[in-house]
Formats: sequence, structure tokens, C-alpha cells
Amino acid sequence: MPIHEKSLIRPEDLTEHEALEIDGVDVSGHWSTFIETRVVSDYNERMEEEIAALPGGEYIHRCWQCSACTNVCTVNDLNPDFNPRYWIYLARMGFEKELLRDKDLLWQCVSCHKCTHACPREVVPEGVMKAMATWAELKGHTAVSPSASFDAEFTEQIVATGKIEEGRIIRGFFKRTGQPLRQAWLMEMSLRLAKHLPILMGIKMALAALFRPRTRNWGKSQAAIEEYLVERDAANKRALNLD
Amino acid sequence: MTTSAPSNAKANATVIADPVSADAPVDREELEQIFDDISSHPRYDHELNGCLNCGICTATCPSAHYYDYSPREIVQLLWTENLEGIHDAMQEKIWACAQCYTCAARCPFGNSPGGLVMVMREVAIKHGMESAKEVLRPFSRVMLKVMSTGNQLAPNMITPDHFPDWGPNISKVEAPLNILRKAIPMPTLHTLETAWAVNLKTSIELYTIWEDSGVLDQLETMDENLFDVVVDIMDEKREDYEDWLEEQDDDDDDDDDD
Amino acid sequence: MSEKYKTVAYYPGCALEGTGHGYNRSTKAVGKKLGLNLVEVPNWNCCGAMEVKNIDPEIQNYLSARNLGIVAEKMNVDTVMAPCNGCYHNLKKVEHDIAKKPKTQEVVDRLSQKAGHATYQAGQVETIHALDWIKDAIGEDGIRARIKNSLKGLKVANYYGCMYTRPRNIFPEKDQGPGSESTYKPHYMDDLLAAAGAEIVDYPLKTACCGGAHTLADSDTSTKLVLNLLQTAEVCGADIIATECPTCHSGLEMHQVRAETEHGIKTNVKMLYFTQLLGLALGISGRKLGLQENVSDARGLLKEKGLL
Amino acid sequence: MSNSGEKFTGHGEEWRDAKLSAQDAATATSWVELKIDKRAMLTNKDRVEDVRDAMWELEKDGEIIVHRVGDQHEPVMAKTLYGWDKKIPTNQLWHHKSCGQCGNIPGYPASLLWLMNQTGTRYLDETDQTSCTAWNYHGSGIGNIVSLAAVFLRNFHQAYVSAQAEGLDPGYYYPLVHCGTSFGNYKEIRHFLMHSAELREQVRKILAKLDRLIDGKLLIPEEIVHYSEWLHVMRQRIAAKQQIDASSLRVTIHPACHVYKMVPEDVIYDDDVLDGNRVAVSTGIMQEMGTQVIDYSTWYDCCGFGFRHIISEREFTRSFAIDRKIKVAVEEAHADVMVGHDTGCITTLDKNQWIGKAVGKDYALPVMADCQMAALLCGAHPYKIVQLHWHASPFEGLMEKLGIDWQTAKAEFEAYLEDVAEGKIETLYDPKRAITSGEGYQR
Amino acid sequence: MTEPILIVGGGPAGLSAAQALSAVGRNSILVEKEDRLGGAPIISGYAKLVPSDEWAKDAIGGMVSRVAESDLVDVRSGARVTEFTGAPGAFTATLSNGESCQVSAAILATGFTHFDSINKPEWGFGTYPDVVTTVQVEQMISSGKGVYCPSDGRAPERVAILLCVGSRDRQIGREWCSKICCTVSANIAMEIREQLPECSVYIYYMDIRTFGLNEIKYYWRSQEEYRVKYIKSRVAEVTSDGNRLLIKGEDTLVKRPIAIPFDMVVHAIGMDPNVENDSIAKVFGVDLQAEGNIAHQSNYGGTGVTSRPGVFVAGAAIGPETIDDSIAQGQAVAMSAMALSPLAAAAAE
Repeated sequence: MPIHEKSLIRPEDLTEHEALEIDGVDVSGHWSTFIETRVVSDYNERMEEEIAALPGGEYIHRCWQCSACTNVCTVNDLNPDFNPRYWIYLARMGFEKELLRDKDLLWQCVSCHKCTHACPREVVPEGVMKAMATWAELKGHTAVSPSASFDAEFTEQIVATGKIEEGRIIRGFFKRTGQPLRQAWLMEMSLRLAKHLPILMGIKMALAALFRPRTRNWGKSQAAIEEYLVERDAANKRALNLD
Repeated sequence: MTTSAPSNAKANATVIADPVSADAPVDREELEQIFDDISSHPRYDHELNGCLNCGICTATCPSAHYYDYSPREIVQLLWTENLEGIHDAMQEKIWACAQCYTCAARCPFGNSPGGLVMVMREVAIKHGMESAKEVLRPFSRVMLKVMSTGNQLAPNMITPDHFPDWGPNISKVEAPLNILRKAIPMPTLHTLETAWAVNLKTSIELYTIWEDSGVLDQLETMDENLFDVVVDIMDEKREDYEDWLEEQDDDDDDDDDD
Repeated sequence: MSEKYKTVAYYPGCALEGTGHGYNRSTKAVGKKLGLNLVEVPNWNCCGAMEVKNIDPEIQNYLSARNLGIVAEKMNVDTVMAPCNGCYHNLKKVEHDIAKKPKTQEVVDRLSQKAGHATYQAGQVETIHALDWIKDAIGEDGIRARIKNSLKGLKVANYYGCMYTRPRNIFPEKDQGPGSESTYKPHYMDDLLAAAGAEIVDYPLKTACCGGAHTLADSDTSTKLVLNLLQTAEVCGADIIATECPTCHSGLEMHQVRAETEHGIKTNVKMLYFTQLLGLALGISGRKLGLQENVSDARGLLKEKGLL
Repeated sequence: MSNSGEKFTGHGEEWRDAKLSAQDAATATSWVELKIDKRAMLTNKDRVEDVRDAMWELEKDGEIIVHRVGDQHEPVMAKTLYGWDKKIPTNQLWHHKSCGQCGNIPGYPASLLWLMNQTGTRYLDETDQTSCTAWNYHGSGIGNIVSLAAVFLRNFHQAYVSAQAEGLDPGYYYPLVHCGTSFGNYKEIRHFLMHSAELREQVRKILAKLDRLIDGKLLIPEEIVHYSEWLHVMRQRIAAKQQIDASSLRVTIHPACHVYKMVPEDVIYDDDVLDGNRVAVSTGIMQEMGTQVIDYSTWYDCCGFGFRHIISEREFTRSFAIDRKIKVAVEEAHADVMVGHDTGCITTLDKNQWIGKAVGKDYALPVMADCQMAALLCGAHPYKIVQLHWHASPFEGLMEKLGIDWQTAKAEFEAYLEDVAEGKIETLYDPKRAITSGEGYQR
Repeated sequence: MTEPILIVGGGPAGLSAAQALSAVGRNSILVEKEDRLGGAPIISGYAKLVPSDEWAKDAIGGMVSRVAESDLVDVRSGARVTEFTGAPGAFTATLSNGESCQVSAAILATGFTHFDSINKPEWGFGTYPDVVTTVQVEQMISSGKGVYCPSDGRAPERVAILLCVGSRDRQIGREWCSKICCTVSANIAMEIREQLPECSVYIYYMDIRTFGLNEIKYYWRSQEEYRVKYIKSRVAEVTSDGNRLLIKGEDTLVKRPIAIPFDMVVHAIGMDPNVENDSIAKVFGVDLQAEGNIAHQSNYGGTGVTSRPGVFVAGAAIGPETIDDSIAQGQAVAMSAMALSPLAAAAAE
């Protein structure tokens, strides 16, 4: 007889044998199905420290679970599984397995800062979510997210020249994430713009694409930032016990 | 979304639909009737006083070990009169409860979440809910047994066919069941069809209780076939008993003749 | 009219040299018309936007601090105006962090020293938004006095986005009672455009998010959020959504197109920078305000309303 | 603080002593200037109601008649959770059997009756009784307070009048409930009955039809007594009959939820058993008989029976029984046996071990009831009386540890089965007494 | 000349009343059943008090010596009042040591009794040596030995503090909030973290009631500075696997059952009514509240007024109370007793 409340059990917690005979007795299927417990049996006390050490995570320990962040969250409105309050808690107590169930949601924060605005304890949930996403990437639980690719592309351009150019960002991002540049909606946008864009403007934008806008005498700033980034990268890895 | 987009037609105000499930919406009236039946149940006020949301009930709940089931949630749904949530819980969650009543032994407010689950199960049956029917289906064998004899379980029900998962050693001595039963040193247990020998009159008294307490009506709502079978068996037993009574009268008459 | 903000340092930021060019043009044109001087920060660099912060918040602070440092050291003004919400936010943020977090000051000092320029200390420069600039320097009365072409009959929803108001603690001047800007229900743009004659619709999503950070990284989310903004504006009866940020503005435009091409959902509301609307009221030509550079082309509508 | 090795500290011989110095121990406990009675606040009945007080009121008002535990029942007083008294009758007992016990663990009631024979206890085991129907109610939801109450009072009425069949006065026998669920259910229902005039009226109507009223009134038992309570108060007398040394036996107790968690204020806690910190039954007799009672981390957990689950969702039952009980008893407590005091628990824990092989959880822990173990230690025949062959868990090793020659016993039993087939049946009491009315009744 | 005022109980409230009376030149007789003054903070060996952070032996000890040194306070320790007769202005108190005295009024500062955790056996106290109470941890700290597991003296690596032990629990007839345990527990948690920086401390709570400024100093600070973790869960049972203690709970914020190992479990025990309240009530002829504390009338007409004219009550004898508030009440009630007694005496003449 099948389990009536099956939707209340996670599939990975069920052990079933399609065909099984023990001591000459056929106990296939539900006759030998076992359920694994969902009880959390320990705290992982390293996890909070690890996330606190990553950029944005430093105030995670302040959270007292009032849920103001989740209540105001833009993305939570679209997807109730996107729950900063809950994730912060999981990270604090080290419920690693649980947090990883949502690993592909963590990066979807749109940085609207509503949570940071609402938080009575200045936890900066937005930063903590970024730190958690970074944690999941550095630990190898997730691939580099589109959002992180975008951040990297963006930052690299700034570090290199002191400024960004939007066309170059778009091209660089699509290249990094292996997407075609000729996306229908972008084509349509360009088309509409071209309809009424004066030729002069077109030329200017094309020039900007060729000759990257840059801040003069940027070299020393670039070197200083790059040095800091190497330091930071090493610190992140150290905090996570990675080599 | 923060405000509903105009293209989304507003749901009919009298119908509550779960935005993420494809299940048919339930009438508000039906939801209210269900809650009314729960909250007016004679057990209800005994079992629910308030709630501190402390979680001790779920902490100690065996079902919560395996199911995404939480007595605390059940209590909260009832205490906050969350009609949709109550209806939803009655589809699946209330059947996860193992009825051990550890929750009741622990609750600092003196609630009995397990008792509330029983109330909800009774009401699920009253409303002929599909969930209740589904749960009852595999239970019908023991149900028939208890309703028609007064014993929940009979020795001949425990067979390898029905309990392969209990292994090859249901009995460790090879002998026919009736012999093994007779080797029990209690005369009342020399039975196969019932756990102990039940007096015919006793079964009939129990049947009267089923009739007069509304249990038979419950059964009829849930499983008409089973209901018919039970009624047939009991009618027959009543006849047998009447016959026997008449015989007794005759015997008495005979005695008088002596 | 006060002398306040008569001359301010102008920090346009990267977007105003790209997709936000219309904002750049209209801001300068409006300033000129109002007799306010904008002096561009020499050799500025990107503020770091949202993205650098995600790599490391202190690098972003350094980037923003470098710009403030230039204003403090090389320009004879004590105020810098940033029309872009992102830039404005970041300059405000570094001001806050330098004042409150020793670590930020330490990193900014260290990197500035290595880069060979003066470091920035809290309190040297005041950062304002284009809205503060016009609101405080000219005010509603000043606008009313200069109207050539009232926006009467134009129904406008004002959209401020996230970075102009959140989080509260980096905007100590906001939420200070009557007259001050509100983080919960900002009104500077409403005040100015109302003074210019526009009919301001009650728009509940003034500070909702357009998903600008994920325009490319998670386009579906951005489209959903933008569509909600657009459809709600239409429900509220707006012809125009007035914007005050190049990222929000282009986000609304891009995802309006995307909703149409990818999901077949068409919306008609048009986006205009608030400076473009103000400029029209002040009698500046559409071309000088860069109306032709907007993807959502409002010129037909404006002609209908007799504003062009 | 328990800091003497003598006291129950849980884990048998290897348990670490607290090793507090006398001064530390004094400091640690000096703040308790006065040993406060168990749940002192509740001994004051102004704050928590004792349902028996409500019964006396109703009886005074002429609404009910209370079936008393009288001197003839030779009661022994026990202390309950709040320190209240509970009268446990020790003689003239009416066996209210358990469907699950009789159905598949017949050695359970047989051992109990055998112990009564050994201790000279008079009793009646008769056919005029039904299941309490609470298993059905908790499992399916079919049934209700009215039906449960009517079944309860019908059975207890029969207990009251049964002696008339032997020409004795009504009330001669006092009902002794075998099943933990019946015990919990009857107590719960008695509480509802005492608090609802409407319920009493509904039940009165039904019982009137069945001719089960006394002077038109409901008959309510003064005490609802579980067999394990009888065993507990009889433990010294039973231990006096012990024939087999059990000091090497590591016993884990599985207390039954419906015995000690339902209506907890009526449950026996004995200062001499586990320091009064846990329910006393089963542990008390096992300690009295010299076994090592071993604490384990899931002591408070239920068995996983689940009422409907044992029938139709055994995935839950077997998972819980093995993970939370059997595995812990074997791996943590190194137990030789698990001893319980309720039908469902014994069934669940006994029958659901073998299937653990399917997932590499291969345990073999004998499971039996306290009275079965007590009977065994008093020399009862492991097959003819204790009927261990009905148990699925292996018990042969346990018997070897106790020095019982099970092969010989089994051979004796197999030989006896041949006698049975020929109608030569041995019973614990005169079969005629089992029928008190109707067909087959002989005075 | 009016008779002295009788004060029963030498804890914070009683000491404070005596101090107040002697400050205005009134005589008092202070009867204490123990052989020394100080009440729970001294007799039970509290460590640092909240919210002053002063050691109990200094803070309360100071009060004791001020009272002991006062010529106007007649201290009778090791004695109980066995009889109390008369009327306001002219009462006669008989003591257990056979003495008797004439007093004009009485102040009952008889305090409370710590909840005895033995009455909540499923939380392991009395069964496992490493399950202790907040009072015991206070004693470990105040004795200078530091926090250790009683079973083998080792320093715990992980400690759980369970709040509301003996409070807010109908199962054991104690529905009240004991008011101070949240704050005291946060304080103890910080003390443990300070002494044993490698030890993690978790507090299992239903609500956190560090009222008023204690919020900052205890609840917030314990997290921000000491990284104490708070778990919203009322624990079901504390058992042992033979090595470590196991806490079984539901983390209600994650809606998941948890079973977490700990080295030491601390019961934040609540405040029961004084176990002797029945006899105290009988001797003084005052009413008790349903919960068992000494009943007092509303404060609007006078502080600490009991059902018997001329007999007043202050501090934890009324119900769970903080030390600071007990002290304030002691002083306030001294005023009530003083104001009443000359009037009553005059009326009696």
C-alpha cells in the first residue's frame, strides 16, 4: 500500500527496492520501503564564521529572526522559496544540507535593499545573501552564477580602465556565459533606437565601443585594487579552508 | 507581485483558490462548515486552550521525524482559524499523526494536538473527504472485523500474504494455526476468527452501540460496500440470537413440563 | 532664490555617457536654463555600481571615495551632484562607511596611498541627487515662475526606484519631518513635476524594484518586476513614468520591449527622465532634451498633448 | 542531583559516577533547602482537578454509581505523578483483554494469568467483552466519543455484574485492563463523561437499551487499572517466586505512550523506581527481579505503531521502530532484551525488526512484555505459558543467557501439540467459567 | 513612642526595608529563618547580579553589613515567627526561639523558592549529572572554580540553556513567567563564553523577555559580542546516549525537528512561591493568591497592603521579582508600614 502522505516526505529520504527477496520472502516495493529521518542531528558551527568572513557577510550573527527582510523582499514576492530570513538562520546554525537545497536561488537577490532598509539589527541581509552565494560557489556547490559572472565582467572593466562601457559589458557578459549576442529582444531594442537615433549619436556610440572610455592615469589605482583583490581572494579561501 | 496586475482577473470573492495548486477551489461556505464542525466538537475546548508556538509538540512528535508534519502547525491553523490551511491539512497531514499523544503530555498550555487531529479526522469523515476514503480503504479489513465481531484483530488475519515484511518467522513452531491456538492455556483464546471468543449477545450489544451513536452513518458515508456487508452480517447475527432466545424459551417451557 | 547649489560639482557616471545620454543632456540643459552651474568632476572614475560591491564592498568604497577626493581636493565646491541613483547611492554609502567603519577608512587610505592620490575623509563633500539640486536650488515656486509650457493634462507616475531611498542609514537628511525627502514615500520629483503642471497619479510602486541589477543576469525576473511597474502605472492612469535614474529608466525601456517580444505583453506607458519633462515645461526643445534618444518614444504622445 | 552510584543513573555498570567531592555535592544541592514534592504545585487540587472528585460529586447528586475498589480487592496504594493516591486492586480481578495481545501475542495474557495463579489471585476471564474500539477510532476516525463511552461503560458494567453468574455479588470482580490504549482511552473518556451532562445523557440512553445501567444510572469505575500497575504493586510478591537469576540481563524498557502520556496525572511514579523521575511500571518489576535496567536516549519515544500506520503505512512504523528504538537499544544500550507493557508496542517492535535487513539495519533484539519476562524468570514454560514462539524477534539467545534449555522446552511443546491435536488440552482455569451467559453457559 | 516594625525575611526586600526604616530613625526587628542574612543571592551563592554586574557577595553583602551595623535594626536570625496576634499598632509576634516582641506593623519579605527541576524530569535533571540549574552555574562561577561538567570536571564544549524551566508550563501548574530568567540566562551565557571562549552556548527559548534596557545589555550584547545563539524551541526531552546529552526539539523557525548533542544542559529555573507560604499565611492571617504567593491589594491606595491591616508584603513574596525591584519595594513598603502604624496606634488609643 503506497504511503498516503507521500508529498510530506522528500523523495531522497525514501529507500525503495523495486525487486527484493529476503530469506525467501518477496518484499519488493513498499514492503521494504524505509524512510530516513529528517531530524537535524547537529549544528555546523563553522558555517556562520565562514560566511561572516566573506564580503557582505560580516553582520550575519546579529540576526534575531524577526523576518522583516523576508516580509519586504522583492524576490520573495515572486517566489516564496526565496527567503533571506530562513537562509540566514540556516547559515547561522549550520544547517548546510538545507541551505544547499536552495543554492540556485541564493544569487537571485536583486539588491533592492529593502531588507537592509527594514532590518532592525543592521544585519545587511542583502550582503549576507551575496556572501552565501559566494560561499556556495567557492565551496564548489554551485557553478558561477550569471550574477557573479556579470559582477566579474563589470569589475574587471573598472579595474582595467576606471570606467565601464555598457556595450562592452553586454558583449563580455554574453561571452562569459556562452549566450548569443543576437537575442531577439536586444535586436528589437536596437532597431527601435536606430529608427530615431541621429546618425551622430550612432557614431559616438560606435566610437565608444572602439575606444574604451577610461580614467586618465588609472594605472596606479588599478595596481592597488588588483593587489587588494589578491589579498581578499586569499583571505576568502583561507576562511573557507580552501587551498 | 506587490499589486496584482490588471490582466489577472480577480478571483471570485466567494471561492478560495490556492494560487499554486491545480486543485479545485473549495467553497467558502464549505470551509466554514468544516471549521464549525471542528470547533463545535465536544472534544475541541478540552484540547485547545491557546498556543505559545513553542514547538514542544513537534519536537516530541514521531511523525515529524519522517513527514513534513507538525502538530504545532495544526494547532496554529486552528487557533488562527486559517480555513484554507485547515482544509489543506485535512487532505494529508492529519493522517500522518501517530496518535501517541506525546504532544499532549508535553504541551505547556495543556493542549492536545493529537486530540485535535482526531476531531479533524472525524470531521473529514463526516464530510466524506476523499483523503479519509483513501486512508480507510486498506483499513477496511480490520474495520469489518471490529464492527461485526467486537474484536479488532483475529489470529487468522496475520498471514504471510498480508505481512510479508514481518518475515518468515511469524510463528517459530510449525503447526496448524488452530492447533497452536488451542495450545494457548486460556480457553477464551482457542479461536481463529476473533482474538478471543466473543459472546453472540456481546457482538449484538456492540452493534446497537454502532447504530445509536452514529458510527454506522459514518461508515455509510465512507464506504457503502463495507456498510452493506456489516449490516448484512449483523442482521444475520441478530436473527441467530433471536432464534437462540426462542429456543431458550422453548427449553424453559420444556423444563416447565418436566 | 537662494544661492544654495548654484554651482555644484557634476558627477555624471558611466551610464550618462551611454544609455542615459538623454538624462545627461536634459540635466545640463535644465541647469543652464535655470541658471545653475554644473562643473564636471575632472577625470572621474566609475563609482563601482552594484557589481563591485559584490566582489568586495571596500573596493567599491575606494572607487567612490576617489571621486569625492577629487571634488574635495581639486574643485572649489563642497557639493557634488549625481543624477544617477547608483552613483548617488554609492557616494552616500562611502560617506557613511568612512564615518562609521574604521575598516573602510583603512582600506580607502591604503589604496589611495598606493594609487598616489589624496584620500577622502568623511564630511568633506556633500553628495546630492539631481532632485535635491533642483528642489533646493530652485524649488517649486521657482519652477512655477519659469513655466513656459505647462505640463497640464499629462498624467505622470513618478518612479524613484531603490537606490534613492534605501537603506535609510546612508541618507541621514531624509525622513526629517515636513519638507524633507521621505524614504518611504519620496516626493521631490512629484513636487517638481506638479509645479511644472503635470497631473501626478497616485503610484504605489514609487520605490519598488525594477530588477536593474539582473537585467541581463536574470532577465526573466527583471521583466516580471518591470511589467508589474508598467502595468500598475497604466492601471493608475499614467501616460508617462517619470524617472530619475538611468539604470531604472533603461531597465523599464528594455523590459518593456522584452515583455513584448518574449511574452507578447504590450504596454503603452512611456518613460521620460524628470529633467526631460521639466525641460519641456521650461520651454527647452525636445531635441536638446534628447527625447529622440529614448527607446520608448514619447514624442507622439507629447505632440498629442501639445507639448511638442 | 544524583551522584551516588547506587541510584539509577542510566547506563548500567559502565555509567560514570559524578565524582563530586562531598563539599561540591553539598554546594550543588544546598540551594534546595527543602526537597520539594513531585510537582508540588499540583498536589493542591484547587489548581488541577482530580476527576475522581468530580465522580464523588456526581454520585452524591445521584447521577452515577461508582464501582469502588473495595477491601475485598485487597488494594495497594500507589502514588501517581502529582503524588495523589491510586488504589490498585490485587485480587478478584476481571480480565479485560486486548485484541492485539490475544490475536498475535497470546503469551502476553497467558503469562499474566499464570502469574496470578502463582500468587493465588482470583480472577475471571470471560467471553462477554468487546475490544475498546479505540484502536479503530485512532486509526480511522470512524467512531466517536459517544460510541467509545458506550463501549467503555458496557464492558465495565459486565465486569461489575459478571460475578452473578457464579452466584456472587455484583462488584465482586474489579476490571483489570490489559491494553495500554484501552487504559488511556477509558481514562480520557471518563474525563469527558464527568464533564459533559450531554454525553452522559447520550450514553445513558444507549446503555438503557442494552440493560446496562445500575438503578438507571451509569456505573463509573473508581479507578481504571492497567495490568502493569497490578504487576508493579505485586512486584515483591512475584519476585519472591523468582527461580532464575537475571542479574546479567541488560534490559531496556519501552514505556507505552497511551499508558503514561494519556491522562498522565493517573500514572504511577514511585520514589524507589528511577528516583521517581520516570514512570514506574515495568522498570519497577524488572529492577525487583534483579535485572540491569539500562537507560537509552530514545526512552521517551513512541514505538511507531501509529494505529493506522501499523496496518496501512508500515513504511513509517518499521522505519521508526528500528531507527528510534531497536537500533538505539542494541547499539547504544547493548541490551539483551526490550521489555514493554502494551500490545501495540510489543507487536511493532517485535515484528518490524526482520525487514531491517532490506536496508542493512540487521538487528535481533528480543521483545516481550514485562509479565512475560516475569513469568519466564519465575519458571514458566517458555512455550506452553509464555508462548514465545509467536514472537518474530529471536529469543533463543536470551534464554541461553538465562540458562533456560529452550531446545528441550521446544521439544516438550511440540509433543504437547500432539496432545492438543487429540484434544488433551491444559488450561490455566476451568473453561466453564469463561462463559457467563448465553450459549454454552453452565452455572 | 511607637513600637518597632517587624520585618520577616532578610533578603533584598527585607534588608532594604530595614535600611529605609533605620535611615529615618525607626526601629525594626528583622527575623530571618537562616543563620545569616542576604536571602537567595547570598544563601544560594549567586555570582554577578543583573543588571548591576556587581558580585552578589559585594552588593547584597553590603546591604547585610549596613543592616547589621545599624543600632536601630534588631536582627533575630535562625528564627521563624510562629504566632502573630494583636491589631495594627500593637501586634505581638512570638518567635520559634521562644522570644516574643511588640511591634506596630509587619512587613513580609519572605521571598520565593527556586523551582525544583526534579519536578520536570523529562528534562534530565536528577537523572544526568551534567544537567544543572542556573543557580548551580552561578555557584560554579561565584566559587571561583569556573564552569565545568559535574560528571567528570571537564570544561564543556557546548552548553544549552533551557529557558522557562518551571515557568509558563501548565503541565506542572506554573503558568507564570518568572521574569528574570531570560536576563540571567543571557548573563550566564556571556559568563560562560568569557571563561571558556571555545565553548558554544545555545539558548532555547519560547520568547525572550529581557525587558527594558536589559534588551541591549543582555539580549543584544550576548549575540553581538559573545556570539551566543538563540534557538526558538521548547525542548521536549533531554536524554543521554551514554556520552553526551541529547536535546530533542523542534527548531520552529525552520520547522524541523532537531536532536543535538551537548556536554552540559542548564535549566533556567523559575521562581516558585515560597514553599512555606501556607504556614506563613496561617501565622500572619493573610490571604494567598491562587498561584500561592502572598496576595496584595492594588497599589493605588498604598504599596504592599495585604488582606490583614498592619501586615504588608514586599519583593518576591508577591510573585517573581527582580532584585532591584525587590529593593525598591522594600523601601516603599517601609513607608507604608511607617505611615500606617502611628495612625493606627493613635486610633487604638
